[in-house]
Amino acid sequence: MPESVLTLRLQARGLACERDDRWLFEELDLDIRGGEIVRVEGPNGSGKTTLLKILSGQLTDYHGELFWNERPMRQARQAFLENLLYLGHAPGVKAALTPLENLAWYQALAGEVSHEAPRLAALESVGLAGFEDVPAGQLSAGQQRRVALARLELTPRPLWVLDEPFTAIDREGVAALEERLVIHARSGGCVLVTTHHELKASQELRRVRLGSGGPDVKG
Amino acid sequence: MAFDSFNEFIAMGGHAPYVWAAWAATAALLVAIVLHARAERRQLLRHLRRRARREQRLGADQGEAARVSHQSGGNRHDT
Amino acid sequence: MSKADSSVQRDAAHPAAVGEPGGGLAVAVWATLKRDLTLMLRRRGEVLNPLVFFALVITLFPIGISPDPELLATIAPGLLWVAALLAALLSLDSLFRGDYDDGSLEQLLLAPQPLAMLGLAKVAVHWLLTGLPLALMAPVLGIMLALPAGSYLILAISLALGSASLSLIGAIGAALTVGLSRGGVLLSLLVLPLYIPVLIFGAGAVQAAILGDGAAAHLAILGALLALALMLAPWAIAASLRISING
Amino acid sequence: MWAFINKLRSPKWFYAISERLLPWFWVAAAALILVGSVWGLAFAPADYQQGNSFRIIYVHVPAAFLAQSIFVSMAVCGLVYMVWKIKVADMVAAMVAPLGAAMTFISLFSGAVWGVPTWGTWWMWDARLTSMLILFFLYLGVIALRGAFASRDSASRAASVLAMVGVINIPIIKYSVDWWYTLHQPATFTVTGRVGMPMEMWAPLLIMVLGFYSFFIAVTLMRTRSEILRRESNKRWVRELAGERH
Repeated sequence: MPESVLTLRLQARGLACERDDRWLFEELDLDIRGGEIVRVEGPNGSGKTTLLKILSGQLTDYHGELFWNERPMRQARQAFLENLLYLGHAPGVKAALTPLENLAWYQALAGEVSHEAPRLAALESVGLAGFEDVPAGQLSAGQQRRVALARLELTPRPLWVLDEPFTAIDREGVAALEERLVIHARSGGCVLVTTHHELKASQELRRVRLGSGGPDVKG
Repeated sequence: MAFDSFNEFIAMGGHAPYVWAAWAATAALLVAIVLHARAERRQLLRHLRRRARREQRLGADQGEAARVSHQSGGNRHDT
Repeated sequence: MSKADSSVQRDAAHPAAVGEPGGGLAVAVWATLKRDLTLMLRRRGEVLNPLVFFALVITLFPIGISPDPELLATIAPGLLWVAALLAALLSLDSLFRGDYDDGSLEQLLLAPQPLAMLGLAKVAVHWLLTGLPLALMAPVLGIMLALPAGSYLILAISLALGSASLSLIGAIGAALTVGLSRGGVLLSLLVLPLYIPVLIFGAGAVQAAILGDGAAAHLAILGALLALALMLAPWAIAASLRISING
Repeated sequence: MWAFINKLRSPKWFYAISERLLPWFWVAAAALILVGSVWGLAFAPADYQQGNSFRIIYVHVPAAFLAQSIFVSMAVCGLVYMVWKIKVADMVAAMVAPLGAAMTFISLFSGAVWGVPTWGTWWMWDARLTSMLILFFLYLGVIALRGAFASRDSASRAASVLAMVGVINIPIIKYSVDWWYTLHQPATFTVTGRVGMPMEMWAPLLIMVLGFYSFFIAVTLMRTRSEILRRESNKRWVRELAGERH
């Protein structure tokens, strides 16, 4: 294993989240390293999305501690965000902009000056070649989701946090994405994912279960 | 004493409607605030006490069973 | 594929290598400006609506009050300012709503850039496409209200300066209500009381110019209000957006 | 200092300590308001210009003071809640907002009534009344915003931010309205706040102001105690408390 894997580590100690006096989860300990695909499981309303929002740094009103590469999240936030790619429920694709323009904004948002070539390549890799200049509003829901997924290729980030990424994608797309997740993990990256779709078992896959009986971590 | 008689006091030198209207409205609002706070507290305590009684009836084990009974049976027993 | 994979490892080893700090912020702010401008210019109706509203409201007053030029001239500064203020308020609700609905707002929050600055870029676009056109249009409507000569330039300048403050203050309200399904009316309730100082000094500037007192002091105060809003509002906007995204 | 802040974190501690303080504030409020009212209504001399209508000052000014102070206290509570995540601070902020709106209303109403003998009209765009009216709208905004959220945590945060934004704006609004008023001022005198008020006039005013503050603290403590029970109703100590009092 290359040395770089050691530097990717997301830890949670005693993580608990209370929303309006209801505990979504309590005493959750996580230690996520490069090379892993972590699937967060649980019934509806068990706090999967909330956990992903906490682990991606969007929600800050949690109890417990988070560490990024051994440093407390509060101090390491900037470095953490520079290594994170988060895809939420909504794809974050502007209907009035073309896929190319959408990607250009995301690339610039990361602070990178870039040219069109990597964006074209990213769109091609998700099967959207030929749709580069069509306003995203005219694309199907699955194609819009693919525009969002193109960001996985566009901005190389080691930590992926994906909330229901398989929504609206066809079978071939699902297979390709699933394969992509495994490749990302094998090359030292890390994937945190929620999905109703059953992932193929692989040695990289780990499960974290949330539910009424409290969190239950399996290796 | 700024007034010679009680009638003069009530008359307020001809400004009676204004002075008494302002004072009465203020007094009424302050009293209403106190009454509301009291009613709110009483209602809340009554609700909590009723719940406590219900939980005692439901089981000798007050801890976990009580919480479950409240969460699942709140509506059923509230009527 | 292989190209992307090799860069993953590089970035994992040197997390700081992604995006140069400093230069990255300028790139992100510029791209956000450009994106929002493009978006608004693709929906020109939304840009024109506040302007048409402004003209319509100004048309209502002579009809509702009196066509007498003398009477109109005395109330013109206030009317123009109030109508422009309401027109600017009209487009405020959509400032963050589109981004909230399609998920871009989450991405904005997670960009490795200060959210306050990205929010400021969005507010700047709002001002460029609402406040500034209103300021340029106001003198034309001033003619229709028999606004005395010599105050037209001050009217435009005071509106341009003041509407920037209005956009900044209003954006706080828009950020607070973006997570609410029916935030529009609430937004006006929150924001209008906060608009009053700007209205007082804005309309006061035009008034002073008419009286020949010189409007420099008023414009200076409007500038000071804008400076204060520029310093404080972006942080309030950022905090409000973080609250709304959790709602 | 830290120990104190940490104690404040516990609603239970607040509940216990406020129980001991509450009677004192009720007694102080009742006594001060009673003495101030009798003194102000019956014993203070009439004003040489306004006659007895000036006695409205003894409700108008304390309410106006309180209206402004409550907004500031609401913003401070919001800040404490946002920075230290002390829930009691948010409960206090939620409870004082309607009280502040009520005080603003009293001061507006008494000011309008006072306007009839003084100006001959129910409403005058006097600087103070105008500022008060704007303050009233600010209160309504905070209350409406808190009510608009489905999640109480988000509502609390949003209301805190708005209260802080409002409190920064209040002095700006106040000064700009004062300035606007001097510019457009019609030839009348302002009703309150003249210099050189004799002791027999301002002493009862001071007593009334203190009485209103005590009243505010007493009502706030009482309602916050209710709010604590409501929000913590599933905690063990509240259950035990309810169980004891059969």
